[in-house]
Amino acid sequence: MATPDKVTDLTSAVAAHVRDGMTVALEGFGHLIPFAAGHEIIRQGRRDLTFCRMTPDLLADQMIAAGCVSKLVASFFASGSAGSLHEVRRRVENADPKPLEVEEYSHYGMVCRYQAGASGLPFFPLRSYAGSDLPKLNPLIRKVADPYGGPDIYVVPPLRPDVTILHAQRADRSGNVQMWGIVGAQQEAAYAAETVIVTVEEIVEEDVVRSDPNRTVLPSHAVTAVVECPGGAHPSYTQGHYDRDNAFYREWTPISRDREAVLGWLEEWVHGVPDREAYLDKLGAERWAGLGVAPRPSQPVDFGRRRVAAQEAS
Amino acid sequence: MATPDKVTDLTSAVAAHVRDGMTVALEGFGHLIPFAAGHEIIRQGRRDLTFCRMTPDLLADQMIAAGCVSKLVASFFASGSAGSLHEVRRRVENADPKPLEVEEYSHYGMVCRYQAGASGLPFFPLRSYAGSDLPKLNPLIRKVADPYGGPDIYVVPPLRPDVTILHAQRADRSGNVQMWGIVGAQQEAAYAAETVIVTVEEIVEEDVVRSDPNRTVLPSHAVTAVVECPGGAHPSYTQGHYDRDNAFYREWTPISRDREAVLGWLEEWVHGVPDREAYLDKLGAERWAGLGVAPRPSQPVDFGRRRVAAQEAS
Amino acid sequence: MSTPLSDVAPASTEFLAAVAARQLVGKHRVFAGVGLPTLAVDLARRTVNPDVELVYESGICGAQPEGLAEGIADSVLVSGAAAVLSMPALFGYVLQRGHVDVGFLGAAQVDRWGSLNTSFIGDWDKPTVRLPGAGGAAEIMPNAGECVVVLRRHDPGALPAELDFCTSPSPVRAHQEDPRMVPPGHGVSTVITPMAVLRRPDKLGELEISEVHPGLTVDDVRAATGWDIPVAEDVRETDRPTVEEVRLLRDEIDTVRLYLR
Amino acid sequence: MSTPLSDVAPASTEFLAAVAARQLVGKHRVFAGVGLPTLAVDLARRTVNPDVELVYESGICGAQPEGLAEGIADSVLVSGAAAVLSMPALFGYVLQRGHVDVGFLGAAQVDRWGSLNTSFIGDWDKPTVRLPGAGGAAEIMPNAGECVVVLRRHDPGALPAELDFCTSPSPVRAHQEDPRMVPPGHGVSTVITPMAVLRRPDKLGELEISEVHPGLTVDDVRAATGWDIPVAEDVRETDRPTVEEVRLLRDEIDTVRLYLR
Repeated sequence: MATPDKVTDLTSAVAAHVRDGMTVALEGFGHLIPFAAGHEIIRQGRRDLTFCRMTPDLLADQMIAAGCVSKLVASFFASGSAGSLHEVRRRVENADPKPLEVEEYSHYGMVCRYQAGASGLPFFPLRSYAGSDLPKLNPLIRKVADPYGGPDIYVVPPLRPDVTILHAQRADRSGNVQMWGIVGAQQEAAYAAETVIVTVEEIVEEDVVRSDPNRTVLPSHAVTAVVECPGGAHPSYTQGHYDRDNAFYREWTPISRDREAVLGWLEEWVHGVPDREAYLDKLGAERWAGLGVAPRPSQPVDFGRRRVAAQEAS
Repeated sequence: MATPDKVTDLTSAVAAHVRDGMTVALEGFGHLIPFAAGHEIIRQGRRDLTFCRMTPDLLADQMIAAGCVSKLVASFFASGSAGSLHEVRRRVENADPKPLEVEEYSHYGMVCRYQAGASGLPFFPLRSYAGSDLPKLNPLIRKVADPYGGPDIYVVPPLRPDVTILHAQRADRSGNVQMWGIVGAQQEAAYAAETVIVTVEEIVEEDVVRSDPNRTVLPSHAVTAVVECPGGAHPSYTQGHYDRDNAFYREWTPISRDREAVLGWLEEWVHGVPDREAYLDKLGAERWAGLGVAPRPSQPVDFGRRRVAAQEAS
Repeated sequence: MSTPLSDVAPASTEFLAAVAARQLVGKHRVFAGVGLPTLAVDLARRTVNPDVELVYESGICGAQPEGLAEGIADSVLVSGAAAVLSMPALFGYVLQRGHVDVGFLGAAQVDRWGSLNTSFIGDWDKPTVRLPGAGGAAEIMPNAGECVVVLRRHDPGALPAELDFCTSPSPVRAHQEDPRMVPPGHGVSTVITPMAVLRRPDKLGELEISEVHPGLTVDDVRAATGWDIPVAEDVRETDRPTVEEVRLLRDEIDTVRLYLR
Repeated sequence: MSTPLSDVAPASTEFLAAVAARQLVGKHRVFAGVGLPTLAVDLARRTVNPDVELVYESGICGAQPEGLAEGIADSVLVSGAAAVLSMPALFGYVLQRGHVDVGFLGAAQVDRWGSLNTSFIGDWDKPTVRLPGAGGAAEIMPNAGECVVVLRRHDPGALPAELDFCTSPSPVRAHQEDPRMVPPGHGVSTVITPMAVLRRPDKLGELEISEVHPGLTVDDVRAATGWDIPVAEDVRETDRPTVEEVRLLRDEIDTVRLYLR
């Protein structure tokens, strides 16, 4: 059966689908953060993006410092393992070098926004925020009456990114995407979007994916473009492929404190390299090897095959 | 690490957790239907149950005919692959031998009810029912106003079974349950319940489950009791273990048409056997072998292991 | 190229399945039910649309069954599928979010607006016949791009002036309840019966007779319909199945005549 | 049996972690954050509660890490875990449905009712310090059975009469907004500081001084608190960590002194 081939390269995917002024979600909760795609957006000089990410991470620091982002929609404003995002803080505390609009939720608020967006719902209810100042800070957090007589409940509006970008372990050429380890709200963030770009560690044959259909987080109908991009999540990690570069995260804090240092870093590590392959080369084989993991394979399960069909095929 | 052992036998599990008058969900959408558990409920003579199941299937025919059920909460009133459920029809059309209360939704309405129950929400919105007679038939289907200015939207109330019973491929002794193939709304139906009983094809070692944590549909905290019960889904099927007994489903239709025949069948196949093992013996090795499937294993994925930890362990 | 045509009866399963299969030209994703839709979808994949993605309410996407499925939850649809999603994801993210182009539905009754009754014949409280109910049809109708209904009967009972119960409403009924609640989908676009193909070109409009099966007249169809059904300007005779389509249905798709009658 | 006690300073990470670990006696499931909670939970599993199930907002349930986790999304928590759930399932089904007994939280400010500020110091519009924000704390507070807060400071800035911003509200504040919206959880039950252990025995009540760390007096604690904090009837000196607890923290749990300061 012929299937549409969605494989492209990252430069083409970003050029084709990410335009100035768009609402763009780059998701991955501490795991599978699509750094390579974020760097390509910086490299292509996108402007005025509304950047959506539950935990902005230092990827937000980088994209904001690079001037790509005019608004941040998020639920946590620090780097994953502690440490401030100083570019974000400079913008918010001192409008330095210029202001940054922020739309703020809690984690589950963001998850619910993605769920509403993914489901075509006008809102999503959650049992948070009663007594909180968050609804005063963000008037998009509202209340509805319970038609069954219970107390009012807070709701959040759908988040519908123009583009959602994710990283995953593998996909087939038609765009069936499989991931494992922490999967966060990626399925929701993708279904919420108009366009979905997925970078993967490897493009695999269709029969690999089809040997385990429950592992598919995004069927091909939810995916616009697939890019093979090994190491695309560094300095975050890809379960089973390479570990988080914790040293990198620690090194970022002093860089982040000094805007000039951030710009210098971007010049060297983003603009100074054409793509992720060159970035990894520059990082060096030794450092990369240090992030390697020992194998820990899942035990296979049996999906079975109708015996008549199996006999006919043999 | 010591973990609580939740393994018991089916007789004990039903005796301990299923009581007259309870609301009981037995879920599994065409796959993994917990027939063995349903038969044990019949055997123990439970009465006045509110029986919740999206697709009642012939399991509903059997449990209603056996006198266990006073109310049916469902979204489809026929056997999976066509064919009426005549015991249900006799009750509804002619109150024969007595009436059956029915509370009716669509499939997604039931899914949303389980989602609301599983999430502790007072209602769940869905984009169905505008213009339908279903809200007139079932006044629990209501509308709420969209606080963002869109049109009203229909909502359904949470479904919170006293007990949810599921069948799955495997679990460890502490009750981490893994299933694959069609998983339906089982995660939601379980989390919605106060008590969860899971019958499984096999109890496995903890390290089997922990080799693939993404396969776990129910963590142990959501499970009250685990029962090893091979063949527990017959005449429905268990992906990778045995196929659906389609002949049985076809044979049921003429039985279903005749209430005496149904009662005779229950006498022979439910009351006449002490447990599922005896039921399978009675079914016979030949028929059982005919439901076997050829192997089709999933390709393993790698979860990786921190190298320092791996080295320390070796 | 002259393609040999079959002379199977217009009321036969083969005829209906072949007509149904042709509705899938150019469609990406089809929400398929059990029975005739199973045959139609399988035939479409072997003829007019090899790329069509099969989506089932059981959560299966991109099925590539090695055998004929007996039901939408058949293991043969799971083995080798591209994805198996949870039902919240399937109904919420795939269907309600608008990823399904065509839904195949059956019904006991269809009215002029393409509203469906799959719940009751007679009184709701004490029905003559308790039908299967909504299932997923109440979701497919508002959310699929369009719906194709296949009926096994064409008479005023199956196509009445008034439904005994409206399970899955046309956008017309949604509009009557609240104009702002009109769903994204077109509702029923096509009804295939043993006599004719009815189409509803306008999302808020009525069904009209679009094709009449060989050997029948427009008047035959109108007489068998429970309301005064309009006739399309370009009404024509329904194309017969080809000999090859019938062969595929009989010799490759449904060799055990599970759905062929 | 006399257990040798350690003389680590009450303001030390070791002291705080050991006190925090003891809050987990008899608890089934703990929602653990990064930093001090990581140490406390690990220590509890090796001492008072080997069966405690670790749940992380990243979706991990029943983690059995082979090494020290740097963050709640560390791969070491995933490998060998009992389950990894999606975040909708984790926040919706596990947390909001009430399966978490204890949530460990940090905060920049805690008020008398146990409401937390993790958002802003100073004005909301132009803050002196932009703090990390809500994260999952706004969900943990209403939905966990109870919350334990560990503070690195004890002064009127960290324990003020008025929060600069209420990120994660006490049930008391929910009650003020609408008595019917009071959440199922108790809210903050315990605040562990470098000076004392404060407890809030009543779901709608105030914090009180329950334990005072060795070498300090109740008056020291009151003077360092931003409001006139009551003293529990049975106030006592905080139990010191044992030598063994400190050894476990230093030599087995955090050998690289990632969180120990």
